Parts: sequence; C-alpha cells; structure tokens
Amino acid sequence: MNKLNKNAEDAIFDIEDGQTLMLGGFGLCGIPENCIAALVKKGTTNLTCISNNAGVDDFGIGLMLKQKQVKKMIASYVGENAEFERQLLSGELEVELIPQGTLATRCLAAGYGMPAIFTPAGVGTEVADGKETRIFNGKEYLLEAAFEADFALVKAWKGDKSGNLIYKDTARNFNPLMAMAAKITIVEVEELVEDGELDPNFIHTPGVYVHRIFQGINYEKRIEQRTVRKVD
Amino acid sequence: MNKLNKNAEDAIFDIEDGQTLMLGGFGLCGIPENCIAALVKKGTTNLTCISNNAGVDDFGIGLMLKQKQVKKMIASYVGENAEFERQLLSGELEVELIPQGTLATRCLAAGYGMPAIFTPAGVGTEVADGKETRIFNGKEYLLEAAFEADFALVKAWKGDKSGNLIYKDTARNFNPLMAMAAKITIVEVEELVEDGELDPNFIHTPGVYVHRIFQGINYEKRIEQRTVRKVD
Amino acid sequence: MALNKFQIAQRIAKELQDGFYVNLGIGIPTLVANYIPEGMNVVLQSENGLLGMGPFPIEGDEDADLINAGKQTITTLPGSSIFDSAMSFGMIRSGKINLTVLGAMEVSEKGDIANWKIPGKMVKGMGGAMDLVASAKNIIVAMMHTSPSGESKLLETCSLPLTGTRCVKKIVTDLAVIEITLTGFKLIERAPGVTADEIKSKTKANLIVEGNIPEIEI
Amino acid sequence: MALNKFQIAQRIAKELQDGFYVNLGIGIPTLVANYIPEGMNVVLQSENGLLGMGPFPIEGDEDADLINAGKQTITTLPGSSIFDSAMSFGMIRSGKINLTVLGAMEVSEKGDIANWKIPGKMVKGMGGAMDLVASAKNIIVAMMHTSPSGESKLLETCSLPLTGTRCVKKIVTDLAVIEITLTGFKLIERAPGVTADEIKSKTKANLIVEGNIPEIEI
Repeated sequence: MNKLNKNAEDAIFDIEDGQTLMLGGFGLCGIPENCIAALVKKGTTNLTCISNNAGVDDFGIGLMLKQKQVKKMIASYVGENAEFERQLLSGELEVELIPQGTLATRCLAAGYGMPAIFTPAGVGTEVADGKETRIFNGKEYLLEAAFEADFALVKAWKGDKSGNLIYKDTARNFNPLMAMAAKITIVEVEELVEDGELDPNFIHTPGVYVHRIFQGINYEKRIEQRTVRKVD
Repeated sequence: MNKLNKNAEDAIFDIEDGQTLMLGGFGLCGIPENCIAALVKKGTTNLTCISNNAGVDDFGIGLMLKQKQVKKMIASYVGENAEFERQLLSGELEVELIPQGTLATRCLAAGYGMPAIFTPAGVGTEVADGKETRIFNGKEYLLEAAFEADFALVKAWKGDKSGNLIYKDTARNFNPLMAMAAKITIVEVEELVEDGELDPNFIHTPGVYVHRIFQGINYEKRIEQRTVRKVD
Repeated sequence: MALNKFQIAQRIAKELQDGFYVNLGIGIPTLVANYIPEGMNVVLQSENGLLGMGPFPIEGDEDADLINAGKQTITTLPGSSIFDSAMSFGMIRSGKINLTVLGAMEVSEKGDIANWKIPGKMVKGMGGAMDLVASAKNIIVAMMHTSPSGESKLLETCSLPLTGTRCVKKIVTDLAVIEITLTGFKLIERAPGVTADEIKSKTKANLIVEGNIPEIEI
Repeated sequence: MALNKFQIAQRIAKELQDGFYVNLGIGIPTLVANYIPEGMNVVLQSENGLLGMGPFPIEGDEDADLINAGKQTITTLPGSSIFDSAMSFGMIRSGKINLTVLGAMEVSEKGDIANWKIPGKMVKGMGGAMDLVASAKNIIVAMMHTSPSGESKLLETCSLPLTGTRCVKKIVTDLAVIEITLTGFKLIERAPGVTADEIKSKTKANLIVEGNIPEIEI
C-alpha cells in the first residue's frame, strides 16, 4: 500500500481526456498548483472541472482554460477571469454555475455515501429549473445529486505517508470535501511527514480517503487581493 | 454574549419535563457526566433521550433510567443495561432502535440545515417499516429525517469562552454532531480556556454552535471493558 | 444629502446586537465591520471557512492562506475557528448566522433579490449568495437607490434573474431605510435633507409613507 | 476436528490484502487482528471514530477516552486518525472500507443476515451493523455453524429480524468456509477431518459441493 508518488507528473499519469476532475481551492487560495502545472504540461483535454472558481487569466485553472483543456466548468463564481468570460460568451466553454453551498454539500454527499441532498439554495431561481423540489416543514428544498468525479486534485499543508492530511487556515475550503468525493484522490502537500508526526486528534482528512500523495514544490501561493492596514 | 455558566445546575436550569435531549458519548466514553448528574438531581421527567447507548445500570443515562426520568429512548445499542431491559420488556419505556450511522447522520443533517438524508442502512429490515424508500443508481435508500431536539448535552475536552471545542480521542464520537443539532447546546469541558488558547486550525466544534459552556468537575470517566496486554 | 457608502455601512451597523454572528458580503457590506460599536461582541463569518474574521493584516504580515470570501488578505482573532466549506454553509443553512448583509442589483417589494447575473452581459456567478439568502433569518441589502443611469433598483418585480425570493427584510440605500412588509416597501428613515417625495419619485413601486419619517442618524 | 474461535479468526485473516481498510465486529471478528500477516499493512477501522486501531494498552496505560466499538480500551498507532461518528459512517457508506467481518445469529443462502434481535427475548440493538452490511463491498461472517442447541445457523431464509439483505459474501464457521453464490451456499473448504456430508447435514439449506473440497489450512 504505497501511496507515495515522486511528483505531480507521476501522480496524475493516468488522467485521461474527457474525465471529470475536482480541484480544491477558493480563488487562488489552497489550489493544487503542482497538479495543475502537470496537467498543463500533459495537455489532457475535454476535461470537466469542478472547482469553486476558475482561477485568473495566468494562474490556477486559468492556465488550463488558456490551453483549451477544459470542456465544461462547474463552479460558483468565475468573476476574475477575462479569458474564461470570452470562451463562455463565444460558446467554446460549457459552464454550470451552482450555489457555493450546493457545490460543497454535493462533495460531502459523495464522500459520505449519500446519493443526494436537499438544500433551499436556488429555490425560485433559474438554478431550480428542471430540478425536483420538495417541501419539508413548510420550506421548499431542491434535490441535488452527489457529485461523481474521476479524480480529486487536493492541496494540503502537511500530509503523512498514510495519507492523513491537515490544511492551513482558509486554504482548507473545499479541499477536505473533494478529498472524500472522487474515485481517486491525489494530494500535493507543502510538507510530507512520517506517520506518527501528525496528532491523530487533529487530522482534517483521514488517510482512507487518499490514494496518492506527493511533496509539492515551488509554491507560488499568489494573493489576489493584497489588503493591509497601518500599524495602529 | 456571555456563554459561560457557573456549573451544570446553572446550565440546565430550563430543561423541562417532556423535552427532547441529545446526549453525547459512545458507551460511557465522552458522556456529559455533570449534566446527567444535574438532571438526576433536578428530577426532570418524561424526557425523550437521543443517545447512542443508554449507559449502564449505575452510570450515565442509566442513572436517569433508574429514576424513571426517561419516557422514550432513541439509541443504536442498549445491551449493557439490565434496568433498561426490564423497563423495555415491561413496557414502561418506549424505545426506538436505529442504525448507528443513521443516528449520526440525522444529527449532521440537523446541524447542516438538511431536512432529511438518504441512507441504505436498514433497507429490507424492520427499520424500513413505514419509511419512504428511493432508488438511486440501482441501490435502494431510506429517507431519514433530521433530528429535532430541544437541548444537546455535550462533553468536550477543552473549550474556550467563545464556545470553540476540541475533543480527545474517541471521546469525540457523537459529541460534535449533537453540538450542532439542537436548539440549545450545553457543553461541559474538562478544561475551560481563554479565547486565543485554542488553535483556530484545530477546532472540532466552532463556537457558533454552542450556547452555554461550563467547567465540569469530578470526572469519573468509567471504563466499561478494561482490556490490557503484557509488555512484549 | 444622500449618504455615501461609508454612511450606509454606518447606518447598517446600528442593526447589530451583542452576540450576533454576521456575514458581510463584498462591497459596501464589508465596510460595516468598521462601525461595530465599541464593546459590542459581534463575530464575523466569512463563508470560505472562518468565524471571527479580524482586520486586514499589518503590511508584511499578509498570508496567502488566510483570506476572506472577497479574496482579501485578513487576520484571525482570539476565539476564531476555521472549517471547511460544507460546515460553513451548514451553519448558514441551519440558521446559526443572525444577520446577513449583502449588495444587490435589484430588490422587489416582495423581498426578492437579484444580484448575480445580467443575461448576455455579465455572468460572474452567485458564489455563496443563493445559500445565504435561502437560509438567513435576517437579510439587509446595502445598495445605491438607483443605478448609475438613474433607474430605481427597488421594483415591483425584479427584471434580472433572481438570487432568492421573499428573503430581504430591510434595505439601506443612499437615500433611505426601507422595510419590506407584507404590503410592500415601507419608508422608515430618510437621508438628511432628502424628502419622502424625492424617495417616492425614485422608487419604481409603491412606497408606504406613514406619518413623519425621521432622518437617518449617523 | 471443528475449528475453535481462534482458528476461525486465523482462517479469515487469509482474506486480508495489503492496503486493506478493515472493520472487525465484536467477538470472533476482533480476534482476526491477531493474525494479520507480518509485514502486511492492514488498517483497522473502529466505527466509533478511529482509523488505525492499535493493540490493547500496556497495563496502567488504559485511557477511558480511547476505546473501540466494543468499548474495550485500545491504543493508536503512527498514522492513526480520529473523527466523529458521521464521518466514520460516511466512509463506511461511501465504500472506503475494503472488508467487514462480523458475527451473525443467522445467514440465509441469499446472503441475508440477522444478528441484532430475538423478538421477545433479546433487544440489544443493531449498533453500526446495519450501516456496515448495507454499504460494505465485502462482508465475511464469522460464526459457529450451529446454535448451542444444534440448530443450523445457515438457512434458506432467516427466521429472525434481518440486519441486511443480500450482502454476505462468505461465511467462515467452525466447520467450513462457504461462499454465497447466485445459486446459494457453496462449500469451499472444510475443517480438518470434517466431511462434506457432515457439513451438509448441519446446513439447513441446499449446499453446493463440487469436486474435491480441500481442508482449511491454518
């Protein structure tokens, strides 16, 4: 049971054209930089990508969009990417926008073996078009299906060789949810440690969900909105 | 916003006859000892208790059973309690046995604002009697409703004044789920700390879910099955 | 005189209560954080996974791993907690957030809100807004009363794709504080020196005006 | 000679594979942990919230906060992780556990299992068993072939309330290893010195016996 991979190229070797990928991160925070770079290099196309955002023009999933590797994007917010908007308006890119909580919970459902969940988000809007609704205790909910994805590409802060993961601050976001949700979960970590170095009480993703793990390199960790204050 | 209570009596002052309580713990591990003692002293009756187990004859929920404070018990396993069995067979106690994962997920559903969940546990058994079933991808599931409870009585290891909680080892079990699931969540901790002493990255229950918290005393932490080995 | 965006935020801050958990949307709502009354304990939730959002970091302390839902670098505070997106929207969905403040392109007199899409023009996505408006107990909209071209953003019926229905409780604009009642928009307060008639004329729906309307105190 | 409970556990251990995540029920299944082949990496899940269950603690090291689903004091191992009950059954439900071993009162030739209730007599509850059998990919039952009074526990149809339907893949008893096929019970191995005829006579359902049946090697 060796989950350890040498690097991103090694870990993503069998991702194929036309498959469905989940990519962790919120904006550019906590995105699997190494896996994205390897996918760009590999040139895999016709991908369906499930990710909260679509990166920016020259970073994150934006790099894959630029190369036209993405057929369909499932996201909640895509407002930071001009090339994305161009491909969308020109019809080159298929886009499904869904509420952020729905995105998160459809991942959770997959990881927890629940085929579908009920959420009120989107009731009475075009998000509800064609969807089954149901009233519980006087409130209307949409039935939303668990995601089905071939791979999850996840970025963690530290991980051990058994695949146990911890995340740092808000770089956690969708990562632990996607880590549970795909057929094969590939994780890049800033720091790979030996089994026993992480406290069992404070594991965010138990190793049972992780299939492959590798030590990432050259993290850029770009900041989208650098906001600061003066010393009081 | 003062969530701090002096002691268990203070914290449970408004629990009334006939209400529904969730009690954390698995067996005698991680049970809210102080709250149970205070409830026994208060003598509140006709309670519906949701808890994975029902304690033993002279500890845990067993103490409340002995005093006939419990009208109905919702649990997954009750095999360690002779008085329980007596009350059950004599018809004094109403009992609803449900699968352990269903118990856990109905708490999660309440905490996550999902009115119901689908689970395959119990399909084809008497647990499915009278329940709605539905087939997804060729597999049959039961629709199970989120719990509704007036109070959750939760035991944590450490907690801060904002109500953030961490649990120790397998004393975690149902505690963080019930902490999210009731109208009012009352928490007893082994160690009450100041805000800022717990690492925000490693909080099991965020304070938003906690309404009252107090420093517990005199923990007995009884062991049900003391199993040991010789030094190799 | 019409309020500026800081004054709108200042007015909204008066709706805060001690012990509130609050989610502030991008734009004017974010500014509300600057006007939390001294000594009042208000905990800010950022839906990307943080309770207890602190101020921007001191220059040089920015951390790419610590941002808010607007992708701005921020800080934590004593008592903060971090969680994943499922739990974040879990607590939103189960009604644990006492107040949500967000911007809007249009609000209807029934409390419908539109703020995520202009067909054929702009498709940024709804982010967490649909989840927030579908579940929050108390939703206040912060926005300009009219569009840059002078059109009322308060309408009988929204013309843009909806974010949520019958959810907005109150609107604070540069001109007025308006409550959404069972019978429609009701003027509660007006910007200093702005008359009820002027507000009426800039509101493209019936506006209930009863008795003397006080000026907004800021 | 019939196997004792340790030998049953030993035989089941042969079903383990490197990298398996395994859930062992109370009773004989727990004993399987003692026979994991040297050098094979098998991770034990305890459904009360632990992956990587270690051996019993050394006397004096018992910790009331660290128990398994059988309420026994245990230890963690390097690589262990602790989680809440929802995640525990989440990973069970989503099929992440490769093998589940549990005891039974009755098993039917269709793979139905009964192990939680004897109406009017015993009602301990199903604990996590219903979740496990509803979702596990591979379920092995460890039990005596007959009840203390000599009745077959392998039946055409279970008489007791079911725990789950069409889920058991294999049964290891004191007398035999039996696979559950589309056409019913199939004898795979027999206890040393026990004949196929004897097993047939103690099985209250059709038992498929094809060719020479090897003895269980332990």
